[in-house]
Amino acid sequence: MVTTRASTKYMTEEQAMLFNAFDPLSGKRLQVMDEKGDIVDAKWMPDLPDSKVVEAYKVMLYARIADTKSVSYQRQGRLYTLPSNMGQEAAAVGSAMALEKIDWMVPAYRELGAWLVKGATMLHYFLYFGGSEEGSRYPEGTRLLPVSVPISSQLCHAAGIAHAAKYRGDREVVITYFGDGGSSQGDFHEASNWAAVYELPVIFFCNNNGYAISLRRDKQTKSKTIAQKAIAYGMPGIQVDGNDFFAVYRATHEAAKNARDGNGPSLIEAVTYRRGSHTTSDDPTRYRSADEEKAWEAKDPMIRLRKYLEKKKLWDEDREKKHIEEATSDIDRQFKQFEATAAPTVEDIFKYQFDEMPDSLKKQMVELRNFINRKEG
Amino acid sequence: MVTTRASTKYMTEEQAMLFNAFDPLSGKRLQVMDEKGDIVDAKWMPDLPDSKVVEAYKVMLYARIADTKSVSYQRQGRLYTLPSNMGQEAAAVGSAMALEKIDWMVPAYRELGAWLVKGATMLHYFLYFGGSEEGSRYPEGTRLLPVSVPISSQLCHAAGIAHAAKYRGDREVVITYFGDGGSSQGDFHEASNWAAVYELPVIFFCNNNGYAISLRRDKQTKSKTIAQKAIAYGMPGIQVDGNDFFAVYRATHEAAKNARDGNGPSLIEAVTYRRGSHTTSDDPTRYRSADEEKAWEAKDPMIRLRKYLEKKKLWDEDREKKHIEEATSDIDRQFKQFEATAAPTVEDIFKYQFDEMPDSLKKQMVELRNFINRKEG
Amino acid sequence: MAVMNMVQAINSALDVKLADDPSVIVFGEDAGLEGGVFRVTEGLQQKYGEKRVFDTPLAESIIVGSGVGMAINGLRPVCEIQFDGFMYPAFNQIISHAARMRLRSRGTYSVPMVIRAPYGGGIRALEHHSESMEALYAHIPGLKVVIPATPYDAKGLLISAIEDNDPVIFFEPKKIYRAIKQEVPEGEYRIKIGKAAILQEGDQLTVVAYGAMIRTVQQALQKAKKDGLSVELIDLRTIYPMDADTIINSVKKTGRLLVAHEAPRSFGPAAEIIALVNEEAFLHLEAPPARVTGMDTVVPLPKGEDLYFPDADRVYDAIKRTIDF
Amino acid sequence: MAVMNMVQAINSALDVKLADDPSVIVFGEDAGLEGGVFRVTEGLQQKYGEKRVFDTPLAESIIVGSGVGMAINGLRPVCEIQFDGFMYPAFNQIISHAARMRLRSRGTYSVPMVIRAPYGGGIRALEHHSESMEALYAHIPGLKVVIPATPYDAKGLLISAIEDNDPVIFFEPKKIYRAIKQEVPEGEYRIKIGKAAILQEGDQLTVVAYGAMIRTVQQALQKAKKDGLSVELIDLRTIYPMDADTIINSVKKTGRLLVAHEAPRSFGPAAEIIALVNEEAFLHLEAPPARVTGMDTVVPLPKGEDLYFPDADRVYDAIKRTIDF
Ligand SMILES: Cc1ncc(C[n+]2csc(CCOP(=O)(O)OP(=O)(O)O)c2C)c(N)n1
Ligand SMILES: Cc1ncc(C[n+]2csc(CCOP(=O)(O)OP(=O)(O)O)c2C)c(N)n1
Ligand SMILES: [Mg+2]
Ligand SMILES: [Mg+2]
Repeated sequence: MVTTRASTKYMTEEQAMLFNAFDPLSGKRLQVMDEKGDIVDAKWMPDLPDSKVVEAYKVMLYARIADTKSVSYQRQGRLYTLPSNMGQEAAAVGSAMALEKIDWMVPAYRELGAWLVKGATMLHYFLYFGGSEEGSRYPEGTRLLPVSVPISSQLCHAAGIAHAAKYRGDREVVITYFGDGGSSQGDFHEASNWAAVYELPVIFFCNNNGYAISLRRDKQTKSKTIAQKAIAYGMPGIQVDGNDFFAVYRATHEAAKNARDGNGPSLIEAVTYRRGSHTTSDDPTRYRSADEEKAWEAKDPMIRLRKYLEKKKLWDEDREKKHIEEATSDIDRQFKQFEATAAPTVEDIFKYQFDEMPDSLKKQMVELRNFINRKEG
Repeated sequence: MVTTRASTKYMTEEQAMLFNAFDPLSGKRLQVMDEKGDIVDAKWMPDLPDSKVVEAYKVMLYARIADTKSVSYQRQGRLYTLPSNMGQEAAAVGSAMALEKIDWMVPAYRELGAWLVKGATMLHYFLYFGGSEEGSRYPEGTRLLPVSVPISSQLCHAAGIAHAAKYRGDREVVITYFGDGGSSQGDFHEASNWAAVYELPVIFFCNNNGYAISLRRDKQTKSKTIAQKAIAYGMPGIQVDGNDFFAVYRATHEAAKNARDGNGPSLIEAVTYRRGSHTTSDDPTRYRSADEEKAWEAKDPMIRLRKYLEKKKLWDEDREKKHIEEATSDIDRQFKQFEATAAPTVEDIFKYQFDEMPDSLKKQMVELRNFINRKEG
Repeated sequence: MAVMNMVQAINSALDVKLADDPSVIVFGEDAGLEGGVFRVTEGLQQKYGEKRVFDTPLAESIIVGSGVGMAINGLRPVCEIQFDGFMYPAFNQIISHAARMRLRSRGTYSVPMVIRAPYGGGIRALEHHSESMEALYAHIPGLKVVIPATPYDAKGLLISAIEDNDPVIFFEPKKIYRAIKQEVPEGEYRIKIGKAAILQEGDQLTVVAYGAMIRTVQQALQKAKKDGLSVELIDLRTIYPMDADTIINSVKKTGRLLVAHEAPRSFGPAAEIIALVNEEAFLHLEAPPARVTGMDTVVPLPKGEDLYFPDADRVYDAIKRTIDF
Repeated sequence: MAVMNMVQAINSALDVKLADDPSVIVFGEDAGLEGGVFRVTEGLQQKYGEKRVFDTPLAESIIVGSGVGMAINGLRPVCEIQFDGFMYPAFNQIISHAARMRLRSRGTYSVPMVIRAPYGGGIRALEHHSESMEALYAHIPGLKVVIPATPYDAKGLLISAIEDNDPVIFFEPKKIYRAIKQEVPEGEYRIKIGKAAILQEGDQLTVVAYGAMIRTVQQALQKAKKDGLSVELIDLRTIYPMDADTIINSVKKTGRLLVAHEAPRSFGPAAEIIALVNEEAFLHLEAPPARVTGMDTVVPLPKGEDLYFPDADRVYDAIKRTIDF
C-alpha cells in the first residue's frame, strides 16, 4: 500500500513497495547482504549477473588501492590535500553502477569509485588533486561534473540538469551526491523542493558517513534519519546500508527507474563510514575513538562483498592478488603520466574564463607575459 | 502516545497529546471553532476568560479597520506600497496573545494584528509604510523586531535570539512569522535545523495564506502540508485552522509552553487566506478567481469570532459600532501625527549606520550639506 | 517601428529569443502566469507555454543554481530575480558556480545564462528595493554585467546577453522602466556587450554614467549647455567587461573626468574608472577626476531617498566644479 | 611576552575576551571540539565549555543569521566561517541584516558581531580556498573589514573588533597563519580599527598593501633598498573604514603611489585608493598610480597559482617602473 506522505502515486507496485516497506519513519533500513557476505533479504536482491558483481568488486578494489596510494602520494608531497573515500566504496560504486550511460552524475568530492564507473580515470583524479584544472576535463559525453567544493551547492545543478532533460523529453536521470553535513545546507532544501515540484528525474544520494569533518551526525540534525527529510518535499526517501553493495544498487536502481518513468526525485540515505581522515589535512583521533573505527572496520564494504563472491566461488586469493597487481600497475602508470604533465602556461590562466577573452583580460595577460619576459630577459 | 518522528520527549502528556493528535501526516487540522462560531472540539478550547476573548476580537477589528484605512491612504498616495493583512487577523492576534511580555516577536511583514498586540502602534506602522525608518523605532523592551523583507531570513534571527535567551537561562520564547512561500527558502531549513539541534525556544509560525504573490501553495511545494516539514528536523509540527482564533491561540500556547519548558522549537502551520491583494501594487484578479475569494470570505476570522461572542452575549451591534468609532478616531489621530512628522535630515541618513561615524562618512555628510548650502545659498 | 518603453522592449527581446531558439527558457518568481511583478514577462507564458515560461518556488539559490544546471545541459536559461535586492540568497551559486564552471572544467561545461533583475533606486519602495550593487558582480571574475539606459539598448543588449556563451547579470533600471518611450524595432538586433556609447560629444569634460543616471546627467547637461560648457557623455552600458578605450580616448581629449552612479561611493564603479584613466591617460588629466554617487550608507526609505540619490543639481554642481578646477 | 604566530595570537585574543566578557561566544563549523580546521580556537571549548565555544551544523546562512539574532539579544557573537570562500551562502544575512539592523531600527537594535574567516591565497589549496574578495564587503554599507598582517596586529585588532558595536568582517591571511612569529603580550591590548600603520618611511613612492601581501612587499623593498630607492610602506590593516589621511599625507610627500593586493584588479581595493588619492592629492601626483594585483580570473588551482599571485619580483618591477616614470 502506498502511504500518503510521499508522492509515490505513479510508481509501479514494486517500486512503491520498496519505498513503503522502508518508510524512514518506521526505523527500517534496507540491507540485503550482511557483514558476513550472506544474503539476508533475498526479496530485495538486485537481479544482476555474477559477472557484474565481480566487476563491481573489481572497481571497488581498484578505488581502494587508488585511494590508499593517493593518500601516501599526498604524504610525500606529490599531491595536494585530498579527501579519502576509504570505506565508502560500496555506496559509490553501487549507486553509479545502477545508472545508464546517458545519465548524469553531479558529484561532491568523495565518490572516487562512482567517478571511475562514470568514466573518469585516475589521471583525471591525479591531475585534479595534483592542482590542475585539467583533471576536470572529462571526455565529451562523460556526463560527469567536476568536483563541487561548496557543500550541497551541486544539488541545484542536478535539479537544473534534470530540468533540461525533462524539458527536452530525454530519458536521462541525474544522480547527485552529498554528505550528512550537506543535509543542513539551504541548497539541499531548495533543490529537493524544486525537483519535487517539477517532478524531475533526480536521485539525491546522501553518503551519511557519520561525520562532517569533526561533527558527529547526531549533532548535525535532530531528525532520526536523513531519509525522513524527504517527507518535507513529498518525495520518497529510503535509508539503506551504505556498505552493502546490493542494497545501494537496488535502491538506486529503483529510484532511477522511478525517475526515468517520470515520477520525479527521491532521496537515498546510505549509512556508511569514512574510514580514513576527512582529508589529508585532518586528524580524526581528535574527534573519534579507535574503538569506533575498529567497529566500522568489521563492516567494511570490501570485506563483505569479497566474502559473498568467495562463497559463490567467483573470487579467491589468487584473483585478488592478480587484480591488485594489475590495478597497481595501471594506477602507477597514470601517476607517472600525471607527474610528466607540463605546468600550466600564462595563457591557461586566462583563456578559459570566458568564451571570448575580453580586452581587459587580454591586457592583463600581455602584462603578465611582459613581466615574465622582463624578468627572464 | 508519543510518536517517534518528533522529539516530543520532554513534553508533558497534554502537550504531546496535541501535537500527536494532530500529526501532520494524519491529514488532521486543529479546529476548535467552526465558521458559524460554534465550538466543535471543546477538548482543545483554550482556557481563556471571556474578557480576553473580547479583547482579542477588539484588536482584530482594530487591525481590520487600520488595514482597510491604510490601503485607501495608499491609494490616495499618502502611504507607500504596503501588504494587507485582511483575513489573517486570527492568526496574527491569536498567536501573539498566546505569548508573554518577555517573549520576542520576529515578524515578516504581514502580521499587523500581532505587532499591535506586541506593543507597536499605528503611528509606527504609518511611519514605516510612509517611508521612514522611524517606524521601526519601537520603545525599549518591546521585543518586536523591524519588518524583515528578504523572505524567511528573519527565521535565522529568531533562532539566534532564542540561542541568547537559552544561553543566559532566561525564560523568554521567540515567535517568528513566515509565509507558505517562505517555506521554500534555504533559511527556513537552516533555521529550523539549528533551533532543533540546540533545542531552542522558537515557534516557527507559518501563515499559509494560499499564495506567494501569484503562486498557489500547491505549486510552491509538493508536500501535502507545511506542517509535515517539521519531521525533517525532528521537531513537532501541527496544522491549524488559521482563521480560528481559538485553534491558533491553543497551538501557540502549547508550543510556547513547550519551548519555555526547554523542549525546543515547533512548527505551526496556520491555514488562512489573504483576502486583500499581496501588496497595494498587486492585482489578484490575475491569478485567482472571484469564486475562490468569495468562498474564503465566508471563512473570515472576524465573522466567526463575532458570532461566537454574540452567541455568548459578549458582543452586539452596538458594541461593534462603538468600537469601530473608537478605533477609527484613534487611527485617524495617529495618521495625522504621522503626516505631521518632520522629514528626515541629512544627519538622519548617516548617523545610524555605525555606532561611531567613521571619517569617510563624516566627509560624505559634510559634502552633502555643503552642496545643499551651495544650492540654497 | 513600434514605440516601446523599457518593459516592452525587454519583453520583446525575450519574445524574439523564445521564438527563435527552443533552448531559451524564462522563469522566476511570478514570472509565468502573471508576467512578473513589473509585467516584463507579460503574455510570454500564454504564448510559449508553461514549459518555456514558468513560475518558480520562492527560492533564489535554486533559481540561479538550477539555471547553472540547465545551461550545462544545453539550455539558455533566462531567470528573473524579482528585485536586485533578492539576489543575495543566490550569491553562492553566482560567484562559486555560474562564474566558474567554464574555467573549472577547462571549457567542457559552460553557463550561457542571463540573470535579469530590476535594479536601482528612485521608485519610493520598501527596504532592499532601491540598491545599486553592480560593483559586487563586476568584481567577480567570470561575470558580465550589463545595465541599459534606454528601451532600444535594453532590447539589443538583452538579445546579445541571451546569445552570450557566458553568464550575464542584466540589471534593469526600474526607475526608468516606463519613463522613456522610444522607437524600437520589433524584430531582432544586437548591441555588443562591452561597448560603451558616446551620447553627446564635448571637449571640456568627460562624464561617464549608466542606467537611470544617464537621464539625470542629461538633465544636468541641459543646464551646462546653457552655461556654454562642452561636455562629453558616455553611457557605459556594460560595467564588465568595461569599454576602457572609449573612456580613455575621451579623457585624452577633454582632460577631465566625472563619474556618476547611484551605488555607494567607496569601492564603487567610479573608483575603477578613475584608476583606469590614471593608468592610461595620466598625463592628460587636468583636474582631479570626480565622483557623484550614492553614500556609503544603506539607501534610506522613501522619505529620505531624495537626499541620498544624486540628482541633476548635484551632477551639475560637480560638472561645474570639475571644469572650474 | 610570549612569542606567537598569528594562529596563537588570534586564539589569545579570543581567550582574553572569553575570559573578560560573558556575552562573548565563539562558534563555527568544527570550531568547538577540534578547535577549528586551522586550530585557531584550539583549547577554548575545553576551557570555557560547550555553551560558549561550540560546533555548528554545516550551514553558513544560519551561522551568520543566528549571530545577528544573538547580537540583538545581548551577546557578542564571534563566528568562524571555515574559509572565506564559504561566506557566500551567508551573504544575504551579511548584506541584508548584519549591515543594516542598526540603521533599520534607528539604533534600537545593533549587531556587535565578528565574522572571522581564513582568507587569501598561497597555501596550494583546493578551489574556493584561495580568493581575496574583501572588496565585496568593503563596498557594502554598514560593515567594517579588517585584515591583519602580523600576529601582534591580529590580536589587537581582533580584540577591538569584538568590542566594536558594529559587525566586523575579520579576514585572517591563512598564508601567514604560521609564517611569522612575534612577541605578543599575553593580556589585553587594542589596535584601533580604521587606522593604518606606516611600516617603513620613504620619500620616493608610497606602497599601500595589507595582509599577506605586506611580507611580499617587504621582500621587494629589500631589493629596492639595495638600489637606493626610498619607499614608504603603509599597512592598511582596515579596508573599511579606510585611513585615507595616512595614505594621502604619504602621497603628498612621495608623489607616487603603488597599491598591491591579491584580489582581482578590476573593481578591487586598489581602485578605491587611487580614486581617493586623486580626489585629495591630485596635484601632488608625479606618476600614474600603479596596481600590482591578482588577475580578473578565478584563482588557478595550485599548479597555476604562482603565475596568478603577485610575488616580490612583480612588486619590485612595479616599484621600479613607477619611480622611473
Ligand atoms: C559551503 C561550505 N562550507 C564549508 C565547507 C568546508 N567543508 C568541506 S567538507 C566539510 C564537511 C562535509 O561533511 P559531509 O557533508 O558530511 O561530507 P563528508 O566530508 O563527510 O563526505 C566542510 C565543512 C565547504 N566545503 N563548503
Ligand atoms: C528573498 C526574497 N525574494 C523575493 C521577495 C519578493 N517577495 C516579497 S513577498 C513575496 C511572496 C511571499 O509569499 P509568502 O511567503 O507566502 O508570504 P505572503 O506574502 O503570502 O504573506 C515575494 C516573492 C522577497 N521579499 N525576498
Ligand atoms: Mg559526512
Ligand atoms: Mg503566502
